[in-house]
Amino acid sequence: MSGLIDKFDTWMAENFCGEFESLRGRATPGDEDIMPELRFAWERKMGEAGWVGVGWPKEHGGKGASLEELVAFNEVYARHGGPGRNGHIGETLFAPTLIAYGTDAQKAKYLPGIKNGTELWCQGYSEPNAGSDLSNIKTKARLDGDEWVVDGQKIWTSLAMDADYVFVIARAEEGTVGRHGLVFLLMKLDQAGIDIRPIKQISETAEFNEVFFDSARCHKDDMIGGVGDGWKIAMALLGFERGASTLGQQMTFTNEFESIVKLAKENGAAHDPTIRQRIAKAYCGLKVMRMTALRTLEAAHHGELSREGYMSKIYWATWHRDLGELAMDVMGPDAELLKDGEYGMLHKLFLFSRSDTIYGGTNQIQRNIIAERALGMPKEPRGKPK
Amino acid sequence: MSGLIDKFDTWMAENFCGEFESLRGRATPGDEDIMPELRFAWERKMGEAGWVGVGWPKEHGGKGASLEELVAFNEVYARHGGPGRNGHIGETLFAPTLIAYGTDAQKAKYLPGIKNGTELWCQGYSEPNAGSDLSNIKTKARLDGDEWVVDGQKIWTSLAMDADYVFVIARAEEGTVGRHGLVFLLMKLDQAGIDIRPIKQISETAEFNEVFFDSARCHKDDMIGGVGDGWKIAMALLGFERGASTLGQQMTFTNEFESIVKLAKENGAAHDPTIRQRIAKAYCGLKVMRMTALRTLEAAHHGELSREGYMSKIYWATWHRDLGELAMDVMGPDAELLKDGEYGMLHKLFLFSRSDTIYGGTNQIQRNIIAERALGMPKEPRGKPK
Amino acid sequence: MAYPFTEDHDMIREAVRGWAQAWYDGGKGPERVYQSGTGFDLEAWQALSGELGMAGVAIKEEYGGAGLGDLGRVVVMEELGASLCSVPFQMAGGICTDILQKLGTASGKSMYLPRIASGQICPTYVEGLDAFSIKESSLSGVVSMNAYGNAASHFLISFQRDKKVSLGVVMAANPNIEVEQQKTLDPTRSLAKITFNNLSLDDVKVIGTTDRGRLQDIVDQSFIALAAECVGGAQKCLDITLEYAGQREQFDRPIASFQAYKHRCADMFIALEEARSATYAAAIARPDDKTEAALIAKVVAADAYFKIAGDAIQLHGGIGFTWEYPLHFFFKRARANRSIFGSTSRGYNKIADRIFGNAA
Amino acid sequence: MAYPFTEDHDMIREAVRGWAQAWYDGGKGPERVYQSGTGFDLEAWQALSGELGMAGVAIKEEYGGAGLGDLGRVVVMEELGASLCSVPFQMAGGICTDILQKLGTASGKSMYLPRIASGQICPTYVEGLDAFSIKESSLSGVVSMNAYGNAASHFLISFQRDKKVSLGVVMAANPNIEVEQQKTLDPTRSLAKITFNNLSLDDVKVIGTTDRGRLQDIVDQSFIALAAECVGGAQKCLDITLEYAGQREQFDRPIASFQAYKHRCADMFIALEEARSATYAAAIARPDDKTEAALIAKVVAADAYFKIAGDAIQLHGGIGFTWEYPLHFFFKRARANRSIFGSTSRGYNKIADRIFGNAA
Repeated sequence: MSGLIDKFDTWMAENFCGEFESLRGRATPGDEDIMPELRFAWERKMGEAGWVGVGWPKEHGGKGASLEELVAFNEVYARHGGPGRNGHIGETLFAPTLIAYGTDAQKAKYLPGIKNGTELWCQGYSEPNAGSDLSNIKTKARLDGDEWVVDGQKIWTSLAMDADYVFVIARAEEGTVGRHGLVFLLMKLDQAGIDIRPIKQISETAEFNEVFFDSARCHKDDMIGGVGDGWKIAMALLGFERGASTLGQQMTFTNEFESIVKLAKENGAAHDPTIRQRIAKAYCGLKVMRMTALRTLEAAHHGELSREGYMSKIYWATWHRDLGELAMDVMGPDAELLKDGEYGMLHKLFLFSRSDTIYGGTNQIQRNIIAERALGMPKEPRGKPK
Repeated sequence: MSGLIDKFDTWMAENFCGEFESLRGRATPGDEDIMPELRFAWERKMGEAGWVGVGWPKEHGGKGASLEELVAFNEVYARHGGPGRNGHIGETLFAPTLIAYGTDAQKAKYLPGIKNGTELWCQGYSEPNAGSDLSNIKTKARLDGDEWVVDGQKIWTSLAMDADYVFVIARAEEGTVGRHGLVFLLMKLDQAGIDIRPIKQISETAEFNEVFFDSARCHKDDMIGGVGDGWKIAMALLGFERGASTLGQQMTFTNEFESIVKLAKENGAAHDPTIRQRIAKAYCGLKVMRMTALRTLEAAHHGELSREGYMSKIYWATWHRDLGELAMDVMGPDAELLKDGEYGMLHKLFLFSRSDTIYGGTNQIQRNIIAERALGMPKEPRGKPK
Repeated sequence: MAYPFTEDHDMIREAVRGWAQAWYDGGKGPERVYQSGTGFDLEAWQALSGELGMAGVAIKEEYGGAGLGDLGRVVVMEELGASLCSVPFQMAGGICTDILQKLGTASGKSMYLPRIASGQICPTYVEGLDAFSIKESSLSGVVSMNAYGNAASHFLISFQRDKKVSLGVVMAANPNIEVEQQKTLDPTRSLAKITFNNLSLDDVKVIGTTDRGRLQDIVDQSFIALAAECVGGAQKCLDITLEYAGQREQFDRPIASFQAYKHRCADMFIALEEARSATYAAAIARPDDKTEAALIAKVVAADAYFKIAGDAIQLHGGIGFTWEYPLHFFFKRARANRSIFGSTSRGYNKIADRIFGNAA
Repeated sequence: MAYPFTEDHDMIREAVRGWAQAWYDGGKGPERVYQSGTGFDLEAWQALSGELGMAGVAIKEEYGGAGLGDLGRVVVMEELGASLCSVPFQMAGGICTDILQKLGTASGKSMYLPRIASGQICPTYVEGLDAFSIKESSLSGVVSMNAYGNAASHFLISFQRDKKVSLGVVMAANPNIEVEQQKTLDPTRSLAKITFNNLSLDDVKVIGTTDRGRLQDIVDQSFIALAAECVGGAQKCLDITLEYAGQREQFDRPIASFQAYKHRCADMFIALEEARSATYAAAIARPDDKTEAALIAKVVAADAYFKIAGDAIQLHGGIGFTWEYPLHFFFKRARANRSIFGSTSRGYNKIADRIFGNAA
């Protein structure tokens, strides 16, 4: 283990304690709307100690950690029971995009807040009538003097209720269709023109939100790239989503898996041969996800987009949904009864994971993408059916 | 049990013996090219005794058996280990179509040969480049005096090597497309213009054939319906395929299932919990198929095409393919070794059942049909993709 | 009138469907039950059992019922399943009715069946063969996850006594019986923990004796009603999905015209009709075959419902997993029906035991 | 050069791929082996081991091999899998090599490894721990389903003696050894029944001793090569399907443009890459993790191959299940790989045992 990882291990042991104890293993998918204030404090603590952005290049304030170190970093975090991070959208999605496409001024303005754990970001992509069709953006942006004025609506915006900023794809050139004429804007959420409404989900929790833009504003310097570059930048960001950000997620998955194994040992489900087979399969999936991420990341490190990267979203989403069903079956006859305590999370896992195969591009859209981009199969005819 | 069924039970006990013993449980899918002469003799024996066409109306030489009686008839046949029938295409597909759409003269000409077990039929539908798209018929028919002259090629024609006649869908009106301009012709196979070539399958057997038509001829009176009626009549025949002909098939399935259960008891696979679950599921499928057939047939009896009828092909085909995989897994480590004797059939079941989900409309086409006809969903756009 | 139903069945289907869908009201019915926190709708039950007279659909006419047997009950349960109506029909009109009709004494039948049929009483069944102990003529024990136990006026209990299985009825409002509603994943069907604390056997009206095997058969056969509920719920999930798919457009086409979407719906349809066939087959099975057919109906229909409800959510995209859209209620019921009265995995094991003659 | 491979691996991949695909020749290679009835192609093996020098790809350089380890072997097996080339690489260059390298004595290694690397000898491994009995210094027993047993020049055997596991090499051409080719479902990989009839232990060159657990680890780790064969075969099935789908038209469109078809291919791709990740992970796993990683690779890759080969047949329609079209050979190999060295079901059980520490 490198010195960096040893240091982080020690730091976690010394700092993830006290008031933060109540966050142990929490804030996982389906549970992300809990204890926001304590989690802000945790983000700041991580940031102050320099543990946000360890994978960023050193010239941008990161530690330039290698891929192996990033993997180990996430494993250490998970082993200590570190909670789901509400800073991860800024740290692992937005920041790498900003580093790749932003101006020096933009980097200077936004990277420090992310690095310090003081400014949280959310992602303004999906729209109510665009569904999985990201090119069908309807939110409009028009230039008014030095400012962009944005009108429209975003939906399924996770953690918007906790965030300070949102990056928004909007249509700047009226009359354009599809991927053309889009802009990628950085907007402060705390302004009169923006209204955030939480969406209550199947799990009774609300980590997703609707975000309404009614003449919301940002300065024209808060656009990454130029008019028409929105699509390219949005896609680059999704590339980062497929990559490094999955490492932390996998650690969450490992913890969930281990919790299920523990329950199976305790309640005797471990003696059920069909349960054992399913647990073995889930375990195989964990290992497959880890290696697929390494293959994708190694290729990305050499500036390539590898074909297997296209499968990561549908693979983890489906695996996680199946894990939720497995969790219920391991609970057995008791699965119907809601519980407090250690295994209370498993119901949330079961329910919330139904959304995994939908948000961020449904499984159906993922299959389209794989067929067309990884396998080079032709697009379908568009337009009205006969 | 009705008197009819009692009589048949007795007759089977007294007649399915002696030389016919070697056919016991044979000539099932994947095994249909065995011992043709002995099977012709068996068809004639069944016919002479009046056991072909028991479900036809009495005025057409049948016994007007009720649905319940037909079910019981097939159960008795299977219980005695009766072999796969090479007369079933004539008896259960063609004859009901002829009765519904044929002229009196046509009925008088063709029904007796079927009923007596002396004339066997096969089905000239699929073509090499039509695939699952039956409306894409390329085989041509032109009227030359009193005769239709047919040129083209059919493929996947089961039992053509054993048959005397083929019913052919051909395009009579040049320039028509799709369902229009088709004729439904009855043709003698033993003529200079027809060449039959067996297709060796994955199972090393050859029950399917290519049938080449090179100025093959039939009299103009041997057309059912008029020019342009071919599609309607072909579809009606497929309706019969979905119905009564499944009863005999299910008995074959039951015998195969029981053979697998027997093997599992003998070789200890019955103690494997995952095998037990799969056998239980297969058993559920058998019961579901029986009830679905009854529902479909009862509706057909009242002149209705019930929605659940659309699922029968894909359901049995998929079930049967899964049964083949189950059979291999029940065999266990030995599955790789080919065997003679009682369980030798299971390898053929495994291999041949891969074709079940393809011939007679692939599973993909079946899902299209269900979506469009049973669920009323819109057709897809046709034509070149962009 | 589709096989195996008769015109009588069609008539009650029409009546129950109209009423139940009005109750459902696009999802407002289940949401109201969720808000109430009771997992049970007393008014709805009074209407169904009283005005519509459906509690006794399977009770013989001599006891004031409609005498429409398993098939009649299937009709009612399909419609209740399609509306998620939170009423204890399956308990009162289902298993309690069957135990009384098939195992009850003449006096037991005439005392309770007419009152069930008229909706005057509403028993649930509490299986205590291994949970109850008897000491000095009083009975103690705890049973968990009793469906609609908080809605019951009476409990029909079974308990072991003198090497026989006794069947008895006791009023729920007894100081020695404690009923505690449990927190459940499915908010529209209540479950309760029922504690019997030195209940005097004098308070129990014995209505019959039987043996374990026979009682288990009746319990297993009551799965037919549960299977029908699954069929009704699954049909509704498919209907909701087809309606949505016809309206919603993506890539300039109704999503219903996408082949992958169509194929997924076709698979839902196949699973649905599979469940329907299994359920109807059990409803018309001869007595000797009924237990096995009911076991099959339960596993096939519960699996189908869970698959279809899950697919329905998936095929709705984002809206499918919101609370506001009613699909999640069906999904939770489907999940509950997989484990109530034993998991589907256990169900397949029981079927396998029958196939192999308990060989393994 | 894609992770985790190096340029050395890319070079051998290119060499083996060209050669193996020429052998495959659109399916004529497997058909020729089928016609021969031997399940084995001696000339091909001579070329691969001799001219191409691939038998020793995983043998250390000091013994005349290429020293490219598990990853090198993965490359070769992928290409052999994609061509169904009937050669005993997996036996000679795989498990026998590993047993010698990891458990062999210095003299055993130097006696046999160079000759394997050069293609002079071709051993298969015969596990006799429970099958062999020893009486008065002679060994008897029968082992069935020995892969390429009819192609072996030597047998590497393991047997129990004096509470230890002995490893030895014996020439196949021994009057006390009978090799009988078995009739198999997969016609392109021979299996043999091997009977040892009072084989004198003097004829057995002992090359090491070990214990059961250690030997089992090596055997399990040899699954990595089998998994790679699955990956190669599955990739070829997908390639064949994509090529066909781009050419074949139905309803006036290439079938590759139908969404349901595309989604099915996407699912094949996912299964393929899943298998690839599991296989590569095992190949680069640390020694302590390798056995578990190999067990995972075997079940994941074998399941994927079987699914993909079956899907490929389905997506070809009628032609897919004809003998003339080569897909059935892949399908049969895929089926065989599911059961060789233990079924996937047993594989999952072994993985579960590790997860639960044999708890159940």
